[in-house]
Parts: sequence; structure tokens; C-alpha cells
Amino acid sequence: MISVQQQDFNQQVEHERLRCQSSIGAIVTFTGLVRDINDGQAVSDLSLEHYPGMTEKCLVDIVEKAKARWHIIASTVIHRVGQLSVTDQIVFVGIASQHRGDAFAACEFIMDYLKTEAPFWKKETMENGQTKWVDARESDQKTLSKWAE
Amino acid sequence: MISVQQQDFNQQVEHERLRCQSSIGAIVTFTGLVRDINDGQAVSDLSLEHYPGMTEKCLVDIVEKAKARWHIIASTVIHRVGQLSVTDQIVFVGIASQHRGDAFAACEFIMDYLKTEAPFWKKETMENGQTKWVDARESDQKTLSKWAE
Amino acid sequence: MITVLFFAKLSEQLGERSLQVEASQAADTDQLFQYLTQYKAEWSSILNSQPCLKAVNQAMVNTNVTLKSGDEVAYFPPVTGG
Amino acid sequence: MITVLFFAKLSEQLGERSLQVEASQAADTDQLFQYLTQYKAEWSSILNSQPCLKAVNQAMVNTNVTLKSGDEVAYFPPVTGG
Repeated sequence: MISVQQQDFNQQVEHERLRCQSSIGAIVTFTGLVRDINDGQAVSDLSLEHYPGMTEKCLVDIVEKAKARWHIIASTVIHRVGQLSVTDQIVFVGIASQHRGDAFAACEFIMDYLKTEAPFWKKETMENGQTKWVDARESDQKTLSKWAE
Repeated sequence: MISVQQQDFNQQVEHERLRCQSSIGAIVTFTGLVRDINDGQAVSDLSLEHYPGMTEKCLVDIVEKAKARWHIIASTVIHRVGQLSVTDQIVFVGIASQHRGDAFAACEFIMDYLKTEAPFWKKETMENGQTKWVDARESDQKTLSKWAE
Repeated sequence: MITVLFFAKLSEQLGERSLQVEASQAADTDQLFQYLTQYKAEWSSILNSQPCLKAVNQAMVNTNVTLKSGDEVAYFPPVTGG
Repeated sequence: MITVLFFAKLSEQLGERSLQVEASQAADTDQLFQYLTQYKAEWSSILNSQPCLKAVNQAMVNTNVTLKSGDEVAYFPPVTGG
């Protein structure tokens, strides 16, 4: 399941959706939250822009790449767009597999690629009212090297 | 939070417990489920025995080891004991961190050590009614080598 | 016509979210980029002063790509989702 | 007295979950293990035929450890939780 949506999501509901087969032994989930501080500045709100159409294609493509490398029984990627506040959920990646090694690796792989390839952009509103587009982190690019085959 | 308990747990409740600070940017969770097949045999039920007292100490110790290596804001380890059925939740490990790298590594580290050090033992009841103590997997021991410093 | 899209900081700076360009003006993405740098007075400095990614028909490309009428080309800053 | 505990398959095979051993019979874990192998006729083959882990006062140990009255020693198969 892949969804780009404004509304929030519920962990229990998403977990039950992933528990679709009795052969599943491991479920790993990642959830990204809006932090109160970024680059040393106090953040109050976040606005998320995306490229409709390309976003969904890109997420499908990343999940397919993961399925080619690891045994995945079910997967979910949810990314929210629009206006968010501090502590809000931004993104959810859930992987259900027979064994935990596959679930951990696939979940982290999808997040690492989502961070560097999926066309989303964050704009922060600081507590002083100023707005600022978030800069891409070089460290996110470097992280990809661990997935080189 | 560390708990060894008979009762089931709810993903949303556990997730909210981990979302305790606005500096949290990443939550990674692992959930282990009772699989329908183990070593090629159809499983109907599972009984989990443990060593009360040592189990809790051991889990505290594993979490402390993880906290010494990665930046962890909040952590939860829940392990169920007693009678379980196929698709039931067995174990939950949840890690809240500022950044995803720490949360992924600490969560997988805790699961890998729990699998080889925490005194729990599984006894399976097969669909044909026979019972069998689950054998330890050599692969779980080998997995630990990736955490050598 | 070729549809050109801009996103995020780049679209704010350029003051445009999308525009249509005659296919005859842009045989490939290098020509299209050249055309855009001359579209308005300040666009050259905006487009050349920062890292700028491009996607053709919603797939990221790093090299020069031949274009035809009906193609969709997007320019945007490095992504920051997740 | 030293409290000895058995878990899982091992306790099923031995037919005991716990027993008390005089500290004078077991100055260390090697002596205790020797004592247990002679506790009942079949215990020697059960205890020597499979991998058997031990914990002293609820901490796993791999070497011979000196014991004193009040200590708790547990024997169990390799763990299979998670």
C-alpha cells in the first residue's frame, strides 16, 4: 500500500493491515515525526510540498527495488503532505517478512531512498514567524553507499 | 519501559508512549509474530517459558548496551509469555531517537541480543497435536558478529 | 508544447509554478534550460546559483535528454521529505 | 544451601524444576554440575548429551565460578525467545 495524503494515520490500523498472512514472523516500522528543533532553530510548523504523480511513481519504484533484494510479504508507505505541526507524524514505512533481517533491511533501505529520491520538500515556520525551506542533508546522500551491491 | 507479560499489547498505545518528547524525529519498531510454519511443520500454538527475574535483568542490560552505543530518547521492550496462537504478537521493541540511523541500529541490536541472550524458550504445538521445544538457530548467533566493535 | 514545472523554493524564487514552451524552442533538456535562463531577467542567476534537479515525464534524469511535444519537464531543489 | 533451577526442555527431561544442594557439596559450578550428574541414574546422560547454558545469580556465565550458600544457579538450553 502506498499513499500520499494530508490526513494522519493510526499505528494499530497500519499494523493490522500489514499482518495479512500467518507466514509473517517480523514487522518493522519506521515513523518520522516533526521535530521541535532543526539546524539549531525552534520550529513551530512544517509545510510539505510534493510533485503529484511523480511522488507515487517514485515510491512504487523504491518499494520494487526493495522487493527485488529482500523477501517482503507486505509493505506500506504513507507520506503526508500539507500543513503539519511539531510532533506530528510525517511518514510511515512498514515491512512484513518471514524473518527480521529482511524486514529491518528493507525498511531502512526504503527510508534512505525516499529521503534522497522522492520529490517532497519541507518548508519550516520558525517560532519567530519566519519561514525557511529545509536544506537537503549531505549525510542522507552518503547513507546510500551502504546499499551499494 | 520493559515488560514481560501474558497480555497482548496495542501498537498505537505503545507508539504514543514512545512519542514522549518533541525532539524525537524517528521511531523504529520491531514486532515478532507467531508464524504458521516452523522448520517445515504446521504450528497451531506456542507456549513461552521464561526465567522470571533474570529475564527482566537481561532485557535491562541489553537496552543499556544499546544506549551506550546510540542516541536513544525512549525505548520499549515487551515480551509475552504463556500460551500464544498463530499470528499472535510475541515481542515488541520500539526505539525513539532524534535521527533514523540510531533508531534502526538500536532496535535491530536489541532484537539480535534478545534472541541469543534473554532466557525465553518456545514450545510449539503442531497441528497434529505433538509438542516440540524449538531449537536455537545457529544463524542467530552468527548475526551478532555484525555488532562487533 | 512542452510543460515545464517548478517546485518548492525554486518555484517561489521564479514566481512561476508552470509554463508551456514551444517544442521548437527546446529539442532537448539542455536547450530548454538555456531557454529558461533567458525567459525573465533574473531567471539566469536564480537557475544557475543553486543545485537544481530535473525530471522528464516524472522520472529523474541527470543527463541531457531529447524532448518532444507533450513531454513534462520539472525542475526542483534536492528533495527533503521523510 | 544453593538453589538450582532448570528450565524448558532440560527441566522436562530431568523431571525437576528446582532443587536445593548443600553448599558443602558444591564449592564451584564445576563441582555442582558433577554432583547433579550423579543425582539420579539418568541425569548424567541428560546433562551431558546437549548444549547446556548456566547462569549464576541470574547472570549468564561460561566459566567455572565459585559458589557460596544462598547462590542461585540455573541450567537451561540455548534460548529461543523473540
